[in-house]
Amino acid sequence: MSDHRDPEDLVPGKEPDLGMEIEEFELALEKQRVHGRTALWADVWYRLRHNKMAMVGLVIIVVLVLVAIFAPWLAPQDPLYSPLYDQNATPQEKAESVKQPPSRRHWLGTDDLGRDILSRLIYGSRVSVEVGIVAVLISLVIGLFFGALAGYFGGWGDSVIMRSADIFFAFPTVLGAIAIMTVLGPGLINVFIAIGVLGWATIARIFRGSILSVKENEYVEAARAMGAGNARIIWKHIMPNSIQPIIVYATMGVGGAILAEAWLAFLGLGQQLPTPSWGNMLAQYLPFYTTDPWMMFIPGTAIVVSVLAFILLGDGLRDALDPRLKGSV
Amino acid sequence: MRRGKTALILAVFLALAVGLAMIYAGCGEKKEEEGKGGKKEGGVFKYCLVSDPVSLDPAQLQESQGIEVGKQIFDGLMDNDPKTMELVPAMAESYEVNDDATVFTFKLKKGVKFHNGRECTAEDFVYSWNRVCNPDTASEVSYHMSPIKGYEEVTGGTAKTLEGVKAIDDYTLEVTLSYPYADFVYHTAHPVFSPIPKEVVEEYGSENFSEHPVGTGPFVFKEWVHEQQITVDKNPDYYGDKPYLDGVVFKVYQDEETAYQDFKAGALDDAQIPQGQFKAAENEYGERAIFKAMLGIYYYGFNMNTAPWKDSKELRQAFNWAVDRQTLCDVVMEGQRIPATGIVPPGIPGYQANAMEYKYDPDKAKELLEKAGFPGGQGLPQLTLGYNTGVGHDTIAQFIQGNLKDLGVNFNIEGYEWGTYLDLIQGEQVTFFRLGWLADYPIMDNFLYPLFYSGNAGVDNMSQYKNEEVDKLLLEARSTIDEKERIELYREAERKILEDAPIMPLMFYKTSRVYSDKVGGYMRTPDDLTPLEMVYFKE
Amino acid sequence: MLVFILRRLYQTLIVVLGVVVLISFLLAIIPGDVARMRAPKGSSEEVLENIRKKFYLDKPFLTRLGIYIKNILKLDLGESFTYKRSVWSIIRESLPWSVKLALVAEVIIVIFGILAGVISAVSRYSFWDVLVTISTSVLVAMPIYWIGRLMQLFFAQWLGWFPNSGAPPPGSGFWSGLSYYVMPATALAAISTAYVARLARSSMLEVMRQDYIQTARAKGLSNRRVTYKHALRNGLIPVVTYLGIDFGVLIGAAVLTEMIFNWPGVGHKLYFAVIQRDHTMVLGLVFVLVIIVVFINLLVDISYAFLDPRIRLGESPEVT
Amino acid sequence: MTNGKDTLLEVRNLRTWFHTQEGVVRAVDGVSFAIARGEALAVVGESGCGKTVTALSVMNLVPSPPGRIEEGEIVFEGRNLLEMNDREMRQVRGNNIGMIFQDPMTSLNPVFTIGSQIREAIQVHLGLNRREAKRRAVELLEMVEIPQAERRYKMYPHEFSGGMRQRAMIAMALSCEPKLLIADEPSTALDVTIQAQIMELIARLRQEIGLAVMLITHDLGVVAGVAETVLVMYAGKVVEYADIDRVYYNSRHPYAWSLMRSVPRLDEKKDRLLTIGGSPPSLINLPPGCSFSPRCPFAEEICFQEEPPLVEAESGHLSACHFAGDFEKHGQGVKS
Repeated sequence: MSDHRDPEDLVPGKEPDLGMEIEEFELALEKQRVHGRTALWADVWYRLRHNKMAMVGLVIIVVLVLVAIFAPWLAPQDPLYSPLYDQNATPQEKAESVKQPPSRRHWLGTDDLGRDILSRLIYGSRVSVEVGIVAVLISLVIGLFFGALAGYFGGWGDSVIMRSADIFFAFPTVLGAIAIMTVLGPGLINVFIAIGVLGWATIARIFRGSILSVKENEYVEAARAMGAGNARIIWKHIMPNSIQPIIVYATMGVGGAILAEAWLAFLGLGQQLPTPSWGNMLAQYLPFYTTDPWMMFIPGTAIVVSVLAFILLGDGLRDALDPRLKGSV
Repeated sequence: MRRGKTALILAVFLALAVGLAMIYAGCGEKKEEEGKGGKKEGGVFKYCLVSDPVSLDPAQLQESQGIEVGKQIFDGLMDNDPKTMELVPAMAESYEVNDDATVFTFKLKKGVKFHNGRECTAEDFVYSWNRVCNPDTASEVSYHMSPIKGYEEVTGGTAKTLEGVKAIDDYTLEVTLSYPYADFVYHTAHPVFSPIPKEVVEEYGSENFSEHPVGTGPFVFKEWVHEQQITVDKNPDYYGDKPYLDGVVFKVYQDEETAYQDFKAGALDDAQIPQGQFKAAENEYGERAIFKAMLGIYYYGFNMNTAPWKDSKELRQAFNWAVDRQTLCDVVMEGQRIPATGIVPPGIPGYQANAMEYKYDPDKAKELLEKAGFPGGQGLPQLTLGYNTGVGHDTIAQFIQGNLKDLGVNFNIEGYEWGTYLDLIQGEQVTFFRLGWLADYPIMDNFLYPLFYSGNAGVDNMSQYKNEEVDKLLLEARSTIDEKERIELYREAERKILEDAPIMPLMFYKTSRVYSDKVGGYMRTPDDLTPLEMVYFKE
Repeated sequence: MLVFILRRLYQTLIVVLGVVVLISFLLAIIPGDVARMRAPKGSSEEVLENIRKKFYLDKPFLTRLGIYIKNILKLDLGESFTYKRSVWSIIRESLPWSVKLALVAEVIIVIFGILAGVISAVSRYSFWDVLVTISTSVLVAMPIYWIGRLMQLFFAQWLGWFPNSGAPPPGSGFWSGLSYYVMPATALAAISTAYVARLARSSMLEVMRQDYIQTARAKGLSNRRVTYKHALRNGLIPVVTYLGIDFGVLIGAAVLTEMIFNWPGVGHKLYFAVIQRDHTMVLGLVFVLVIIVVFINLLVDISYAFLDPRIRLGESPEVT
Repeated sequence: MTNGKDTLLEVRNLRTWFHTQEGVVRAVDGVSFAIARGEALAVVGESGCGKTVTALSVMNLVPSPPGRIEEGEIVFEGRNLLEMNDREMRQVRGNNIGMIFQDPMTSLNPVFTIGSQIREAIQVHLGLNRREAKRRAVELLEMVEIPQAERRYKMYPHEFSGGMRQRAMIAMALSCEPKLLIADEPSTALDVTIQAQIMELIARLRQEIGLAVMLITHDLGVVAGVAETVLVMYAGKVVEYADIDRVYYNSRHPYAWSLMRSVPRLDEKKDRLLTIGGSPPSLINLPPGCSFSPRCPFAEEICFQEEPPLVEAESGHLSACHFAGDFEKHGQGVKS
């Protein structure tokens, strides 16, 4: 069942005539690709839209980002305020403010210092979004650079990079993050760096793999035969076609980074208090899991739902971007 | 098929909600009924130890876990009464002091045997104390013996034996100090002064003695599976009142929370109650949850060598006035801490209830801030309060931060791991810090001398506090024989220190221990220990 | 085959040395004066000096590294600062617990992971498939210590099926000992089981689309035989690769699981050693861990050759 | 086309549709034909005309979802395969009907030896034990002219060349002496010389064991030497069904007619090959009337409105064209 949206056969049968100038040839390729690519992306969006689970993920992510951006306006109270250390609060008010269950005044109740949990949850989303995006960006920059280097040029450079990637694989990421955090000291910026730096190995490996598979294609040979420089080939030909697995991994990577912050927070290395993050809230409410169990479910569910959203979107993207799965939605 | 999926998501979330409801219902186990008085002989007590001791060698007993186990295996010349902390004779029958408090002569009880059966004589004390001060042992607690004559020479390596420790005969030990110090006899109740058999040390080698500890205490060491458990058995021919229990298993935990849950699940006979669950424990266990005043103080310290602390007494005093200690103890600590009224906690002879006049008075604090040149907090450099992670100090830090924020004074808080934290304070990189101090022995000197004597700056005196007047008072007090006079001198020193405000006293500790209803005779001493020889299983 | 193993051993050596250099570099730049931390309170400067000498801390980084590697080759990992005992004795005590926990976890991962993945691939879009996808996604998204605490709450305190925490005390029988393993191993295995299930599902779907499956059906073989003989054998190849890499992470990442379940393994020891700057302990533990991880990878590669005959010709499979 | 000899396989009005996201694809829309014992039928048409789906429908291997056999009967030796339950159908597959596929490189399981894959069908259907099955498999390998069959038996697919693998596939398909061999484009993935060898092998085996063959291909040249009757399919329907000579030299349908003229012929001097413009229609929204009308040079008004029924233009020669007899005289015709 040929699906005439398939980019390969848009220009049926017309093989690029090798006699053309390199620019002309690329123009032809570009026309096919642009037409192909916009069609490709349109096709990806079309398939993504039909994947209900991926859409659920996308909606949650959009909501998460909006909440993070508009946190100051959304949060009903100041996340740091507590009657406990308000000089004009009565002792009676102070005594009752701690660990109140959800009420009209505090929709999600108050924590062990009498602060409004809902406001802290909303502000906490900022840390998660920041950690997710910045950490993955760092991994991408390092990973793509070394991946391209290893994949495209091969030779001893390839084995050196791949062996060092093995080292990062062999070394448990949890302990890598702890070691880096101990060197850099506490603080959110260092959390970004720690999580980001440890993510490069996987990205490098995936990107190298997809470069190797794309490198063999004829059109890269053709472009090289036309005298195109390496950088041009990487940027114009290899990058767009080997980016799919990276997009999928990066999407899931954001979820992974949010989870990593929660891990570090349990060891006291995540976002420093009193600024709230879902990680340090979960770590702080966990000990009350028999006396006030509802407290831990609030940050816990927030973490699970947001990480889940990135996984679902990642899955959806993988299916949508995978050319072989054409038509079978 | 699409509808199937969304229906399924709902099902999963429903399951989560049901799970939540079950937790609500499942909370709190059923009430046990109180057992009647019969004392049963035998049984093995499962004791909760919140981390593996570093060592069981008396020369290395420093952290509380090491002492909790060490106290059961080793006895010393004297001991503290479990309720009143008064000094009571243990292996020593009696002791005399010369008039200028420099020579102490101990008469030993006869027939006190080591666990390997050999009788313990004065010579064993000489050997043990010399071993502690020997640099090769690298003991971290030898400073308890610093008043003894010859201590500097032995620890410095210039002498082999302590000049001030002599065995007159098998049952008489004479200790000579390098300066008059009446309270020295309290030091001898510390486990580092416990005698150990020379032949066992030589058999296993000095650094391996910790793996095969032999002492004269109520329980005999049996086995140590690191990170898991330590087992001890009843000492059948113990010279004091024989233990009821057959033995004790010290179960080792890394996490207070997990240990407490194990206690609730019946896998432990006692446990530490984690911060944040005091009220719940009180409701559930009543008087079996022991919240007794402890000889310990929880305080914030300022580094007196660095700005802005060093040049403004008013600023330090303002901080003291700004803190609401009553709410901190009643609400944040759920009523299980006592608001600090000075440096020396109640229960120590010489305690004074009105040592400091600081109360919760934000206006007074604002006034002092202006006098200090920082009206409403303007002009203050970027301040950071350090604390060690993992045991609830972050909650207290955020409370104090809130109090100060109310006056416009902002500071960050940063958590560090314990080892790093101590090193950063000693290195004066962290200049505003949280610390606690538990009494080695129940005397005022044990609080004022280590923390505020200028000679101890950088050792225990983390505030680097130097004040000649206070130093003079402390040394004079140490050498005063008459107890009433001595206490008056210590009290004056305490008042002067507090007026200088190198620290912010916050709370006095309370024990937070719970024990099972199957057990009787269980109690917790003011220095947070349990004499297990008095514990028995009910019928 | 021999060439293949030799080449892998050669790569192993590089990785091990690389990790040792990386870790010792990392430890060298961790702030804090190690000597003062170890010395008794208030000891004089020259006491600090001889501690530094004892642990070669006074020497420049490269010579210290050289000494350390020389010792490693003599299998002398030196003495731990914090525990005041030889690193080997500590490892001998705690490593078996970590490996045993990892093995039990591995069994859970292999059985439940692959089973769930395969069944959900075979009965695509059925109730079971959606249930597996949802539960694996949720499991992957939950912080491991939260999974642990919830299990303790439900199964230990509330239902009382398993001991709440701790390793089997000495002298407990096989079955009563096993009950101690159930919860920590399940918590440790939870995330990897989810990944394996997802991986197995996608790889089985991929294989089911291959032409040789159609050939097998055309031969008149039953569905069960086609799936569990022809498809499974090919579908497992990427899963085995993942299991190899994952095993190493299992041991290391057990840091939080060991803390929650009070398990005397190496994970939390490595964590404390890092933050307490216990150089010899960190290097010793990491050295041993990396050896195990790389050894496991070697086993996986060899098993690979049996699973996939195309590999037997000597070139190691690149993981894409 | 059964002419008196007893019918082996008869397909009546077969409809196999695919329910995809974009709509219902009528891959096979009312196909009927028959194969006699020992007869060789070629099913010819452009890619996407439904010839492979027809073959898969016979073997009941259409992947569902999304595919489903909506209607029709497939009678094999008197029994309707569509009414059989899965267990009965499995007795037919590989036993009475063998099938080989297009790409030998991916049609053999890479992780099992060639021998074990051949032996498997024998053991399942003929119930021979391992040793006998092995002997039988080696015989088969020799039958399909694979040298050193004994040694090759133990080797893996990746150690075989393309041609070798296709021979192994044939050996596997014939392992239980089937009565019908369905060959879905057996030579397309091979280069020309190997192609010819495979075709000769199939032709030889037909004579030796009286095998009926259903050969599916888009390459008319390949059909000539092997098939006796030809079924031409277009857009899921049969457009012409007759003996091979009639279709080659006297085609009664414009599509088959143009196909014949777009093949280079040694026996005719031609300076310019005929090409058929446009591309096959989408099977979701077929054009009204005759599906070939948009590309048919001889199309008239009626061709665009009414769908031409399959009629007998001559005895034993069916064609689905309104002017089956003499279409050359209609439309603009072809400037040859």
